[in-house]
Amino acid sequence: MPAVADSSLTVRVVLFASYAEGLGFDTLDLTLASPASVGAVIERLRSLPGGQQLPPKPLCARNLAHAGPDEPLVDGDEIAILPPLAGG
Amino acid sequence: MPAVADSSLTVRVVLFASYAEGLGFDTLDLTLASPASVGAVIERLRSLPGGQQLPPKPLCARNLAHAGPDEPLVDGDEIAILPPLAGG
Amino acid sequence: MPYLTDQPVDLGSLFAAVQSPERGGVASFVGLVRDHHGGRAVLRLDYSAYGPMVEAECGRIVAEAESRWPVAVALRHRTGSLAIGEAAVAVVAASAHREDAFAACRYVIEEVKRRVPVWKREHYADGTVTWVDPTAKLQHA
Amino acid sequence: MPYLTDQPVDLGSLFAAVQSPERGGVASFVGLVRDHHGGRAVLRLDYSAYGPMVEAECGRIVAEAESRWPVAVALRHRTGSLAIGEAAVAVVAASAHREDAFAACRYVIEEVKRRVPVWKREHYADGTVTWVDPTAKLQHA
Repeated sequence: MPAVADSSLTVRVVLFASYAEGLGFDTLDLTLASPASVGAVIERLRSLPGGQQLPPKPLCARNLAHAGPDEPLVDGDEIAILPPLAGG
Repeated sequence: MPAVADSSLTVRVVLFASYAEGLGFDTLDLTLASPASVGAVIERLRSLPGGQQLPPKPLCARNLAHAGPDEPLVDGDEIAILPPLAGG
Repeated sequence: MPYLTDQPVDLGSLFAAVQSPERGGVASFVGLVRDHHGGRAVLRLDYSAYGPMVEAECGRIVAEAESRWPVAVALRHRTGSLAIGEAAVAVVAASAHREDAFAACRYVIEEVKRRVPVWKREHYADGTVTWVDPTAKLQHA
Repeated sequence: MPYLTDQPVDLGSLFAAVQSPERGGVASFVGLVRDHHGGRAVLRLDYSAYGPMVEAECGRIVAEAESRWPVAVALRHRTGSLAIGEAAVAVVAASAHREDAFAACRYVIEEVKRRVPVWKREHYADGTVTWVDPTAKLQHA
């Protein structure tokens, strides 16, 4: 009986600009089996209606800092999926 | 009887900042045997009272453009002797 | 003062924030909304931003510049609807040495473009509206 | 507009002179009177200049920058008596590409320092007054 089998975590997903338009929402609370990484959020979003417009490896941020797909999630994290940046 | 022997030219010499203070004047009309170059102006100035404070090769300008000591003079030129520049 | 603002960027107040009697060189960069992009006439731009991350990332960039060079840096990025010619971003770097001021100013604007989560939607003269994707083609500003 | 002025340098008017809807990047440099020099406290500075040559040489420098990069450049240098913190020189370069704006701005300030006939007399806190000679020792601004 592995200790992590029945544990889960919930993260707040935030979308912006073209991604928010494509998926039709800008925030979503997502519950995933623990442990999970940023990449698991992408996978789940891409399985949603309109989710195929997300690239397989979009720019992501975890708790307001850029994060790669392997970065592990902690319950309560804010995970942002960022369209190509166009500031300046 | 060389053609240039008795010809001469007059230039207006202008001095600035520490050089004007050292020599005690800021303009001087100087008549030199022709042909002559910017270097001849320096030589003459260095022979004047206080002139030894001028370096042998100060920064010079001829008619508002930087000029080296070998640049030839034309009657009516304005020759400026420039202390080390300190703009900006 | 927050890095992100929906009000016109006041360069004078950014200068005032970094000037001091021992910093004699002040380098700045201002990015303005241009009237064309990819050969198309642009009427105006809407900027949107991930506000809390803009604050966090701009803070990191400024801290990096101020630790790498002996400078004081001020930075401001606009959000909201901007007309042609309005300032979208401004960086001011002050130092005792102009080389450091230039280097820090350049670093900050490059990092802002690379790292700060801001997006812009361009309104073209032909009536179309597009989210700008700098990765889709070569683009300068 | 002359390059040399005995009035406070107005950065806004220099920006206005070079901004245009197709030039989205504006780099600038402002040199301010510092409160120290060579370890001595400075109270104020008197700038003097060879006015007609300042105009000619600044014109050449700006023309060089504008022919070397696709930029518009504005330049102003103060003369007369300046207090600590006042702007002694300001350069603004605007371009469609920020790399060009930075390069031109940097070129102009370096050439101004190297070529423009301006001198400064520093008034120190200890009562002495000296013509500044940047060739006499290492000096930055």
